[in-house]
Amino acid sequence: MSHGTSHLELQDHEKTFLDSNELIINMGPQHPATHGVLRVILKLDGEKVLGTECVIGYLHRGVEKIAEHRTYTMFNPYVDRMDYVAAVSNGLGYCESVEKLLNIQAPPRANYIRVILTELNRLASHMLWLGTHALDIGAITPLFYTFRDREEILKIFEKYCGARLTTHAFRIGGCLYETYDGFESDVTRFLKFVAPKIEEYEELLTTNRIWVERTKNVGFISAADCVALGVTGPVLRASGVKWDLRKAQPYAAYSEFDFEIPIGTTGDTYDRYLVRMQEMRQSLRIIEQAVGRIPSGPIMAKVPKVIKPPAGEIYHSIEAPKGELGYFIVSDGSTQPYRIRVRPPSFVNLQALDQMVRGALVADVIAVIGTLDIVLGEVDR
Amino acid sequence: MVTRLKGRHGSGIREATSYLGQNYLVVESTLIPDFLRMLRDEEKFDYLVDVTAVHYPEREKQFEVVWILYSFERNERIRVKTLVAESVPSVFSIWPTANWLEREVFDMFGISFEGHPDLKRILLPDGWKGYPLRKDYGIIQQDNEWVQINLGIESGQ
Amino acid sequence: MLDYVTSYLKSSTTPGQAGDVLWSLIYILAIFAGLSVAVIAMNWLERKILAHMQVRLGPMRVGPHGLLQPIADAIKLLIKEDIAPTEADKWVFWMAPLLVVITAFTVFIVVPFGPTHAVTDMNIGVLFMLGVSSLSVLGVVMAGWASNSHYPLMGALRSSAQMVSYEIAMGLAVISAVLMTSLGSEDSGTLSMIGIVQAQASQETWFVFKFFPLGLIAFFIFAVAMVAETNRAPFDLPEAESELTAGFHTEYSGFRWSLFFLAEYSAMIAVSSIAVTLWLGGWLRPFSHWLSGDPWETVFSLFPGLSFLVLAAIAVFSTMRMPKHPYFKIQKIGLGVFASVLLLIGVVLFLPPVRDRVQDIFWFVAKVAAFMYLYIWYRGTFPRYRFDQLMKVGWKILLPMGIGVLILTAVSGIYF
Amino acid sequence: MQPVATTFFFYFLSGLALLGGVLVITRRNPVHSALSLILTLLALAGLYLMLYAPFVAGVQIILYAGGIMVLFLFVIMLVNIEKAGKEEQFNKIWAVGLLAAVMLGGLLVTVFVKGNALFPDRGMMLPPEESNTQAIGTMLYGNYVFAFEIASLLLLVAIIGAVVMAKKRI
Repeated sequence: MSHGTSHLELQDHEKTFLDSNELIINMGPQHPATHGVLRVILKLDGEKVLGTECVIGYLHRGVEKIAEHRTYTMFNPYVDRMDYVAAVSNGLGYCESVEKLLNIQAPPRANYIRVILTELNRLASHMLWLGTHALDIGAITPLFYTFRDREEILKIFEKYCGARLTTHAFRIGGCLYETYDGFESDVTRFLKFVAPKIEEYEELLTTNRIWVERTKNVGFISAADCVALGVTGPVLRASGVKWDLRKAQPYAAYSEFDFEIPIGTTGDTYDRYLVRMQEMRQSLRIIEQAVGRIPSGPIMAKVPKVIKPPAGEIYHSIEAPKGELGYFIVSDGSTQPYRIRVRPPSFVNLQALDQMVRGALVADVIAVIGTLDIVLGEVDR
Repeated sequence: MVTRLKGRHGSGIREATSYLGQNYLVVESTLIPDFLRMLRDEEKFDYLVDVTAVHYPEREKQFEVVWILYSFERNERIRVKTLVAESVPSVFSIWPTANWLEREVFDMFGISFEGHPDLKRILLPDGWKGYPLRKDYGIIQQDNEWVQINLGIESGQ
Repeated sequence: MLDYVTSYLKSSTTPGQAGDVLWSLIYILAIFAGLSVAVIAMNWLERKILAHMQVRLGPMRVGPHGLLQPIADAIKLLIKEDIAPTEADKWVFWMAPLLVVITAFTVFIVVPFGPTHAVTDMNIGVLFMLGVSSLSVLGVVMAGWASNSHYPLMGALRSSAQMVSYEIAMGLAVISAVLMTSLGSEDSGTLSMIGIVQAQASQETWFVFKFFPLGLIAFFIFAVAMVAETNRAPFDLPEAESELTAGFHTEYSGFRWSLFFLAEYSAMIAVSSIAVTLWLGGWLRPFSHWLSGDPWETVFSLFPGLSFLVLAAIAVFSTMRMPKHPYFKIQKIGLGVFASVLLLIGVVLFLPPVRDRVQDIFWFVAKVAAFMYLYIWYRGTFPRYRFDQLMKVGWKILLPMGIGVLILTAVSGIYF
Repeated sequence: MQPVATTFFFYFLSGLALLGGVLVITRRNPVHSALSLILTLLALAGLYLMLYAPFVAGVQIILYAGGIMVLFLFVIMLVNIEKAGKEEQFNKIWAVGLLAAVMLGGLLVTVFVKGNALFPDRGMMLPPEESNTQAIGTMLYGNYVFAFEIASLLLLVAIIGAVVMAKKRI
């Protein structure tokens, strides 16, 4: 959070009698299109963006500090509060990291449940992204459609673990809850329900001329720039890099499923839109395969009563809906982690905003913020 | 790979081990920007995943700065660590992504990165005193003065 | 006295032309009241229709099916604190909404709801409407500038550029329709709103079908330009919510904001009236030449009453569907009363003297209502254009099309 | 149509036009000046209407009040007004301004005094109200077609000039 000088302040020699050239505009922290409390300072020439500066930290809660004062088990619910629209993914990443540190394996049944819930969560996250992104660009209707369908996912979460948003569904070593009766049929029913709905979203937007004009060739970023800026997730894939941690370094039970990594070609906003739409279909495929063959067996590995990992450190990352979500955990052999570092995808991806909108128009800034799919809870932690 | 690196940098690489299947190198802080540049250019670790730090107050050089690297080509991660007292060269010129990551480390630990273009606080307000992720910073501690001046309340707790 | 009042009913001209001050005043008041009611109804309808397009219910709490919601909103807006930014230019800030409202209402002086149902008929009617409605952009610009804030200023800049650009395409489309008025056997060209409709009556076709597809293209250009002119989706850039928070009226609140709201909706009705008058035959009923003759006249004159009966039937049906719970008793009674009011209006509209005088107004209003539905539909369907794309559509597509249509219409007028 | 209260409206509109004109040159804030100018233009439109020239009145509103003045405001809004007020005005050519004013005043007085002699009342025929627009069209494309085309050429040159000047920056 920066209250002082910004490099975007007008220099004295830039101020002229006709101050029609540069305009500094403050977008946010209270702005309908910044998805929370993001503040973007824009330097404009008319409507053209000359530069941006993101001011973040309004939602900083010191998650990493809190972690050092909680036991490994107690910290688990906190991670749900980072990317709150994809809480299940956060939980999965954390639990797997600690399991790795303890050198234990979650049982296969737990892994299947984890995959199903995480993919459902990816769907929910992408749906929320689609609705808000379309709303930012001015199409108000898709928002209500996606929220209607996201509701069905949240209902499944609620039935499974009692919570809808910050689920805290997994525990270190597996899952706490056995699937409820009818879980599989609920999920199957949902799959049947949602497949045509995704077609419906595409019908509303994919060939809509205004939508195409607003998103094609907007917010372009090349694969090389993505790598240099550490941008991951759908944004990287839309630039043509076929890289998905679920395939590259499979975790949970992902190695057992057949799915594809959709990639884009140009790396503009429209490509990112198409990639995410395809990802939603791939998620459906994964869930469909997983739900048919959930193995029987225990859902919890043998975990010591008091979790006390040996001294050492670990970095483990998963493919969250937004990109690579990593946990770097340093243990000193006590019950509390010595240091936990969360590698947040939204934070790193947001850094690319400046490069993506330079030279574009104000309206494009909104489109690009939307297409980066950031959650401020995760950016600020 | 490790032997190759050791051959070139000799004693600069203090330690090269693997724990739970993950590799890491501990190197002298004097090697820092060049060694990382070499890792990117020659060993194809082209993606800087994260920059972070760990605080060990009892040590002489109290911070351990960690760079987590990934190579798309090899599908392999490596962690490079170094011990520093309070400043370390910036890798912004190698990976632009280090910009915000280093700012966050500076914000939380007070480690200054030499050569960083715009090193200032990122998550906390500019005028804030103290570096929260240091071990000597209490969990409910805060900059009361800042809170009183800027928010007009006695305490944020 | 009574003679004086009834004398007009038999007159064949508008009160303005007859120089009849009393009736002019009555007409002005009636239009003012009718317009206010229309805006309120439009507010409710927009929410309801949009809601149903978006799989939700819309207002349901204030009154049965939210019927009283616009009234509740109006009261809320009236008693809200009226905030003016400290750095604002108070005088201009105060003038802007007034100017917008005045221009939005003034254009209705020449809107012909029927051959005699207009306050007056000017021989520059169309020009007057375009001119006065083009003044409303001044109010927008004043509002944006006077707020002394960045977002309103950008909204004002966008809207002034947008409105001036689309006015040109709009004007060209209008001229091609005006050209058509001179093509009848006994017509000479006219700019008068009533004259234009009469020309369509005497040429036995609506201008939208004239020289097919030239009339249709001109109508299409106008239909696009009028959406841009009124700052509605997908051309709502001056108030683009997700970009400029609320554009030029970001700093307005309470009553002054509601004036902008009122002006926006009456401007929508005004430009729709122009479109209806110029291309869709104004007050003429559909098929007035194919299905003419006595039985058809009677059949078509029954439509106003029938439509109200249908509305009443819907209201009755909703009343029956209300839950049986005593909690809904008041709502049920309210909806029942509403249904019976609609029924009463419907029955009154069947009385022959009323029927004859009202059917012109009915057809005009029905056509305008279709445009209003289109406005809502656009809003529910389209994303927003970006500013440069908007300009591209205006200058590179609509303007050349307008010029082409104008030339082709002139050529067709000479040779066919 | 019977004219209603002609004298009253003449003085009312003239008063408005004059008031607007005075405000244009006395306001320090350019936006206020521009708005006053719009008032003057609207009052003039009213006066045209009283002269049975409704078409000219309509065009006056569309072009001047609705079009040109909007562009004026557009430009003025982009100027930082607070700073513009403090800026030293460098083109204070009082003498020339005074001279122009005196000459214009002299002309007005001359016309007022010798009015009838200069413009003899030839029993000017007002075109019938109905065909006012047509009459203007016939005149523009008949008698005055050359002047009309010259004017449009002039505007074309102005447009090209504006484009060239604006393009320089891009």
